[in-house]
Amino acid sequence: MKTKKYDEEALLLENKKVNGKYFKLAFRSQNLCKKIKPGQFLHVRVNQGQDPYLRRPFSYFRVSPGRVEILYEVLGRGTSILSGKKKGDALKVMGPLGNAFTEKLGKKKRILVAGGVGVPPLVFLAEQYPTEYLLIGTKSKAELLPKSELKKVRAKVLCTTEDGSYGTKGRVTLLLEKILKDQHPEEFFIQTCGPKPMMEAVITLARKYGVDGEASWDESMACGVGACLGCMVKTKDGLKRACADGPVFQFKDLKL
Amino acid sequence: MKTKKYDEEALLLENKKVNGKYFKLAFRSQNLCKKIKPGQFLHVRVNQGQDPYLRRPFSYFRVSPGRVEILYEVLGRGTSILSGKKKGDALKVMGPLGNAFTEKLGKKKRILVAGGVGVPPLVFLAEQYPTEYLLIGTKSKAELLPKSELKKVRAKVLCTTEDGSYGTKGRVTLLLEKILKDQHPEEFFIQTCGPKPMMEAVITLARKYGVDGEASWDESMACGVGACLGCMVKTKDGLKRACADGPVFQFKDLKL
Amino acid sequence: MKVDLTTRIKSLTLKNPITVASGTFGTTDEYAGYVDARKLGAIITKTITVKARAGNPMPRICETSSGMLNAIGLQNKGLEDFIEHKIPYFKKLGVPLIVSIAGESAEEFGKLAKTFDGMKDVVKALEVNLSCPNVEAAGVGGMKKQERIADAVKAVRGQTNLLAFAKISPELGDVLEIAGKVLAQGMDGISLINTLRGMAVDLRTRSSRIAKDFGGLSGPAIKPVALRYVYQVKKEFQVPVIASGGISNAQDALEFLIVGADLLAIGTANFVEPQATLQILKGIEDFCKKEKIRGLDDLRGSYEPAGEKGEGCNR
Amino acid sequence: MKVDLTTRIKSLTLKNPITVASGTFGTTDEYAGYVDARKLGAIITKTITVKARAGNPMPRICETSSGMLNAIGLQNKGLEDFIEHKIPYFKKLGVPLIVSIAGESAEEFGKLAKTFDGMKDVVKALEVNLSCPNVEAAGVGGMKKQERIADAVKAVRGQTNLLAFAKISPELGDVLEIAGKVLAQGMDGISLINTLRGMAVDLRTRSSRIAKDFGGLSGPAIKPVALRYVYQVKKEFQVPVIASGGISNAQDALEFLIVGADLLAIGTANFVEPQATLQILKGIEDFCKKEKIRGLDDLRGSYEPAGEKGEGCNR
Ligand SMILES: Cc1cc2nc3c(=O)[nH]c(=O)nc-3n(C[C@H](O)[C@H](O)[C@H](O)COP(=O)(O)OP(=O)(O)OC[C@H]3O[C@@H](n4cnc5c(N)ncnc54)[C@H](O)[C@@H]3O)c2cc1C
Ligand SMILES: Cc1cc2nc3c(=O)[nH]c(=O)nc-3n(C[C@H](O)[C@H](O)[C@H](O)COP(=O)(O)OP(=O)(O)OC[C@H]3O[C@@H](n4cnc5c(N)ncnc54)[C@H](O)[C@@H]3O)c2cc1C
Ligand SMILES: Cc1cc2nc3c(=O)[nH]c(=O)nc-3n(C[C@H](O)[C@H](O)[C@H](O)COP(=O)(O)O)c2cc1C
Ligand SMILES: Cc1cc2nc3c(=O)[nH]c(=O)nc-3n(C[C@H](O)[C@H](O)[C@H](O)COP(=O)(O)O)c2cc1C
Ligand code: FES
Ligand code: FES
Repeated sequence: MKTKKYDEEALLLENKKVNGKYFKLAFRSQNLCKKIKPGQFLHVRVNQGQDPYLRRPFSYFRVSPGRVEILYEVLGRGTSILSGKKKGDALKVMGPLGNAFTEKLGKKKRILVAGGVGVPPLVFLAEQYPTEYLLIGTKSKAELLPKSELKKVRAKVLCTTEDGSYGTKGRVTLLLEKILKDQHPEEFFIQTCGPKPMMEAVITLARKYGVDGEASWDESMACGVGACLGCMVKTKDGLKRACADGPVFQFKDLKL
Repeated sequence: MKTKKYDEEALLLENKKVNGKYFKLAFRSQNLCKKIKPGQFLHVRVNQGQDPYLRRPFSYFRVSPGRVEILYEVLGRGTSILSGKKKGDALKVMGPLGNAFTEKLGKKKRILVAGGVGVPPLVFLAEQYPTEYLLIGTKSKAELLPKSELKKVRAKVLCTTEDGSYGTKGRVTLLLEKILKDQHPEEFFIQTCGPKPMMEAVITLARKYGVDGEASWDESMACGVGACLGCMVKTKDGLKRACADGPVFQFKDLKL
Repeated sequence: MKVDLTTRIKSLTLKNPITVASGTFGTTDEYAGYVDARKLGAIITKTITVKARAGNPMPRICETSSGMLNAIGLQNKGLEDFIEHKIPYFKKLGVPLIVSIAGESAEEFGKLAKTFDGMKDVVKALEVNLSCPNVEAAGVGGMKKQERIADAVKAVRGQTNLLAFAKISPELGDVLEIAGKVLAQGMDGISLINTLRGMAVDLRTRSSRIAKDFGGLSGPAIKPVALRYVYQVKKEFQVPVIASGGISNAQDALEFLIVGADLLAIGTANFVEPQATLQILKGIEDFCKKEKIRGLDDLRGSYEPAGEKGEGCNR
Repeated sequence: MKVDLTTRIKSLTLKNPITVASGTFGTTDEYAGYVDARKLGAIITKTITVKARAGNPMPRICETSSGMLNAIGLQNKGLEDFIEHKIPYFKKLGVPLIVSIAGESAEEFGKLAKTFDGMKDVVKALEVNLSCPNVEAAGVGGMKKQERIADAVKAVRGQTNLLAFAKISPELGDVLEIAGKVLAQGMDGISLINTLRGMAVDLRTRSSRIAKDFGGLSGPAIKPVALRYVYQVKKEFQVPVIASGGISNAQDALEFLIVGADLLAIGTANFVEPQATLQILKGIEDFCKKEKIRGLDDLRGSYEPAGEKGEGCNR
């Protein structure tokens, strides 16, 4: 028996810029906040009418009874239209969709490696479950989450920016490799979400150091429910649907 | 030398419901308010993006320095989207477009016959120029303009509603025929705008009583400037473009 | 007032005209969380091929104005898996099933037809997908295409008396000509219009936004074209027609009914509104009530032709 | 950095690739209040016929998803009026003029060509509109159509050495086949894709929303289809191509350039944004600056084909 699904006209509670690139959107829903696990996502109709035509997928960022938050970067047409929505507007949202990150890691220590639009689900995870490290890589200071959005995170938060405008200069994988090199890799479990090149680099490192982990493999989506076969991911047991079989896949299952 | 044309991103100043069916929309513009004659219209992009795709034509309802008003009925997709726009939104508006109603009628007395979406330009005309009668026909009380919107009109305002919920029950042409019958038709000049069946009835009466007049012949429009040939009107000198050669045509020129 | 939505297609009687377009409703229960599929008049499956197909590389889809391009590549697990894992689900569900089939050869078309002929308790009709590798393989030119279409259709007809619809798209050639031929070869009806071939370019990479140069354009963008072909085919041949092409709301659905469509296959709209099918069904019912239309057959095909006014050219 | 937008089409050199699609920019100065037409690379006229045409009855247009249907019916005042009243305007304007012509017979095509051959000071090229009464008259079937196309094209070529583009639409038949033929018969280039035939129904009247059953679908809705045909024709024949079909912004325009379009004809977009042409021109320039592209020829045709990945079928 599948978990119950909803498609609601949700009331927008807030939609505000949190930094140079990101908006935080909150809407009211009695249903879409129930039994949510970090890594699951929502499929949002960013506009009424037919422009844009398809929905856009966004990870759960935070939930509280009756309230759901997403955090999104304005990347193109859909997200820029979404950023124009105001408190009181109605938004069609379906979910909860997809699988989730592993929550209990037993003895293993959690390292989260986040980049770009992959930050929200991992922050959500770090707020809910004991986490050793949250590594965040962004292009520049502009994409960095404000401290206020990270204060609930109980973990060592380390940042890299490609231009060095904040934290360590360079790729987030620098930090990851340092940690894996200096400590006992086998004690860690990596969970990552972000641009594909970043995740690929993370997985390469994980394999190099013999660390297990999982990645939220985001693909552009049409249906979001496993019906269109538009979001396939190559795994060792063949093609899987990012929206329905994923978005979270084990490193060892992913065929890169 | 044509009058200067503008296509502006205008700031919406207000957009409020004035009765069961109509909204009054005001926007700011330093240019679109200049040298405007009643009967001219604006071509409005009711939404950013491509839904709906084409602009929608609306008559000038009122102008004051820096401010333009239109009055519109929510009839379909475009106008319902327009009715959702809020103060502060930007709206692409082009104009002024089309010809205008004859303003100076010499010795003749002005009778205005308005119906449905034809009311705004005639109220505009009645506010600017001496008018004997303003006859307004609507389906019911719900479509009737509130008194507040008519108080600047210096004319005898008579209303009919098809369901009798206000004023005389029946068609507006009842009132017109009564006036023409009881008085000296040759002293009058009729100016009309509204649903085609109404204007056809008006013209038939005018011919019966030998009265001159003109009608604002609205057709669905694409370009609004005379380029697409989508809005043609049959006249005795062949097809004319409602948007560029009209919308106002002399009764005697119209071929019905 | 009760509206009778019953839709009769030759031997087949459906409780309403709403179905789902092949490949847009998953393989079994993907939409179960949103739609009670038992309320549908029928279900059309994703196209089934004899052997499993991995389909095309990623990316396979991209959005366009009022529509999308897709190059899925008929990914499916093949005939055996379908019979073993999907048929039982649909048998249990109890909704009339229309199986979409495609072969890489006439023989395969025949084999698929023969197989489903033996499952008449579940399978009520076949949709013969002629926009498929066999017919559309690169370099298959006009004449050859026509031949392969004929062979496929004959192969199917030779193996089953199941109600069979040929699914054709304008990309195959002259729609009326092809429809005429496949009907002459024993097809019971036509399914229109599949997708139009389109393209979208990524300015950054200067290559296609999907992994193939072309994809199938679907969604509201193609609706006027679909409506026109459905009308033309219906007018020319008066045979059962399954309509698909941008049907996204009750207004669209009613337009297709008015020009004569028998079944309305909702496709891409499912991706945008998971409950599109049932919303459209309700919209049709509401319209009929408002207009005092007791049965769909009073509406279907009630189109008033424009007649030969004007000077011919439509541009 | 200065971007060189110069566009060369055989003997013809234009200052940029932006032009207007026939029938969408008026007959002379309709857009003068919004656009300085002298900034355009060229102007394509509304289609001119020998005799004046009243066109189709009203209504002639209706809106559809991301587009519109039109059935104008080639309304125009005829050849004489054009020469007397329009040519002088364009002569004064000084923008390279491409005259769109359509005949009701091969003879008329010839006459039109001959006439404009004598006006090379103003008229720089012809666009031979093959989607016209002569070719599309009701009941003109496949073969016959091909014949008439051939006759029209030959008649034009026989009367002038002006640069001549055949304007063809998928509605005429197999685009690549037709393009091949008209090029063999001496056309210098191809203009694509005109409109797709579509339909829209008014639920109230149960008849077409325009006065004809069908209209030509234009606008962003058809852009993916147009882009694909422009790419295919360019790839197959490497001849000059005038592209039209939903070009509404710089992104669209750049996509068409990347697949090889020589001229970009802005059509329906003018109705929505009267300054669309110049906005697009600026957008192209800005893109080239950002991407350090010195001349358009470095961008034009730079498309990276997807190659034969995957399993063929595009559905
Ligand atoms: C399961 C899942 C969860 C997601 N969670 C979030 C989130 O929490 N916050 C957030 O900001 N974004 C998230 N995304 C990405 C988000 O869906 C896209 O950024 C969005 O759809 C872009 O839409 P657009 O119209 O603005 O951009 P488009 O015009 O569609 O594309 C603009 C740019 O965004 C890129 N893009 C499009 N789709 C994706 C995608 N699926 N993943 C990455 N890049 C994409 C395009 O390649 C293009 O470069 C998620 C995506 C998936 C699949
Ligand atoms: C010169 C001119 C001036 C106008 N001035 C006004 C005005 O001041 N206030 C106002 O409310 N409306 C006015 N209209 C009508 C207005 O343009 C239409 O009501 C509007 O375009 C409908 O758009 P829609 O998308 O809401 O409806 P659509 O979905 O486009 O159509 C809904 C209904 O409205 C009808 N309709 C569409 N276009 C017109 C039209 N041009 N005239 C009458 N009915 C139409 C359709 O036939 C349909 O029945 C004017 C029209 C013209 C041509
Ligand atoms: C993602 C996707 C997958 C499709 N797969 C198939 C298929 O397997 N077989 C088929 O005959 N048609 C397939 N189609 C075409 C649809 O069945 C339908 O005919 C077409 O999309 C037009 O309808 P629409 O505009 O409502 O989507 C597919 C369409 C889409 C968008
Ligand atoms: C109102 C209208 C009138 C048109 N008239 C003509 C015409 O006279 N001759 C012609 O060859 N094409 C004509 N066309 C087609 C356009 O030139 C263009 O090829 C087509 O609209 C596709 O481009 P678009 O989507 O940018 O509009 C017309 C199109 C429209 C919308
Ligand atoms: S988005 Fe449709 S299957 Fe994943
Ligand atoms: S609306 Fe285009 S000519 Fe009038």
